[in-house]
Amino acid sequence: MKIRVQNERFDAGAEMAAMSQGRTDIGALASFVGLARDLNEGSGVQAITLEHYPGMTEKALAAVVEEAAARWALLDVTVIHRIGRLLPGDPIVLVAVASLHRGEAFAACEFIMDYLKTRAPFWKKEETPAGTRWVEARASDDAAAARWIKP
Amino acid sequence: MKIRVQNERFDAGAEMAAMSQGRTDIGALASFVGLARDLNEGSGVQAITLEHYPGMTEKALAAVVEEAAARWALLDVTVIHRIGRLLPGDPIVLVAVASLHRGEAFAACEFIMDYLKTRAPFWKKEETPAGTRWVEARASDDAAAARWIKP
Amino acid sequence: MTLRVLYFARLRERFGVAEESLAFGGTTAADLIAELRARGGVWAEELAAGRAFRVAVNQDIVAFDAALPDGAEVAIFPPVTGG
Amino acid sequence: MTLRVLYFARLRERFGVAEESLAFGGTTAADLIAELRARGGVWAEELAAGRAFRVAVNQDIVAFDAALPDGAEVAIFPPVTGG
Repeated sequence: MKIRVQNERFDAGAEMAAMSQGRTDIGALASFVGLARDLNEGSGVQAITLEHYPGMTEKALAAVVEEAAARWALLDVTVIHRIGRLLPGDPIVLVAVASLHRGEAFAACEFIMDYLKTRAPFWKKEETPAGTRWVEARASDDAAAARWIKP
Repeated sequence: MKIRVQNERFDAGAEMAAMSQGRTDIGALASFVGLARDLNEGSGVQAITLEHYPGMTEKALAAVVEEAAARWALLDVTVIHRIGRLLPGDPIVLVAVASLHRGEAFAACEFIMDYLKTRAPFWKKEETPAGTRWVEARASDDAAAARWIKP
Repeated sequence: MTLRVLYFARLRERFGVAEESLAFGGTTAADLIAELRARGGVWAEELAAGRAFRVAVNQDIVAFDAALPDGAEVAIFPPVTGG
Repeated sequence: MTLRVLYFARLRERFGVAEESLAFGGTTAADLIAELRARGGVWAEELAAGRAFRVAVNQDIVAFDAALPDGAEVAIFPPVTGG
């Protein structure tokens, strides 16, 4: 398991390759990369700045990964989230999950993203032609996370 | 859209990087890599050989990708499937989907894998200590594909 | 009519043939299967009712009641196992 | 008791403070919020009932009725928007 919060760009391909390197037991590797877009809520975005809560961020990400590992049989997980100022096209977040079978890898990867989106203390500020603005939380993200609540 | 059937190893990271290279409109990149495992159905696997139906394979993969593009708003899709003899740890298949938002990217990526598993004419033969054997189709793969049938 | 018939994977191996040209007097995929089954031996065994196999006509999987056009490329193969 | 109180993102900017040490006579997170709200101005505005914000105690998000231990690190911030 690898969890990182960093300013530096990451190489999603290298991270995924490192997870399967030297192993022959992984059957499925699902991954997600979230990227900064040049458009959000109908206006151009020139850059975003990600603020976080040092200490809690790592703790919250570890808790999300632990919960995924308790739900599905996972062989390895990598989560990398960037902070600081990013430009459109820059990768923001990587979640990669290795498992025996694809069903578990897909489910755990999407679960980690949905929980990260609602539980990890990151905040995005956008630079637009009309000035800077804090991104508002989306009800659709709460709904996505709520799908995983067990009855 | 890129669809390839090839003997050669692919570089999942390079393929994903190529999809987002020079673009600033992609918000989500979901991917799946299927790898050859050293164990299947309780016995060791020394190698697998993938046979396919040249011509129909490409046609079936294109049809699956087209169906995904009709269901979700996709910005780009890459599907690469290898044929020939592979060793445990070798990547077999890559499906990568770029979209605006993560929900569509995850859904389309999993849909393409589920349909590929039941519709694309590939067959796996395993080399085990007890000899070679053709892999049997799994009912769980049919069930996974059936989830996507619209009412 | 004349058909080009292809076999893949386990069926190709068991039949010992990858491809053949066939003069066909029937109409549907089911007729073709019945004709092949009548060859007996591994043909009767692998294509028996209840065995899982698929038929593609001109590279599209079809139902067994599909009519076969003259000159069609017909492929018979086990359920697929790629990915 | 003494609390270390942190503010993030929009709240940090609007309050003009990232962190403060606070002598606190109340018991729960809700008591703390009421005390901060009583400062008026942007405090009353941003922490008004119905505004969306979260409270974490020692780096875990808590419900507003959670008791605050002495010396706690309490953080108040908007709903998160990472990923």
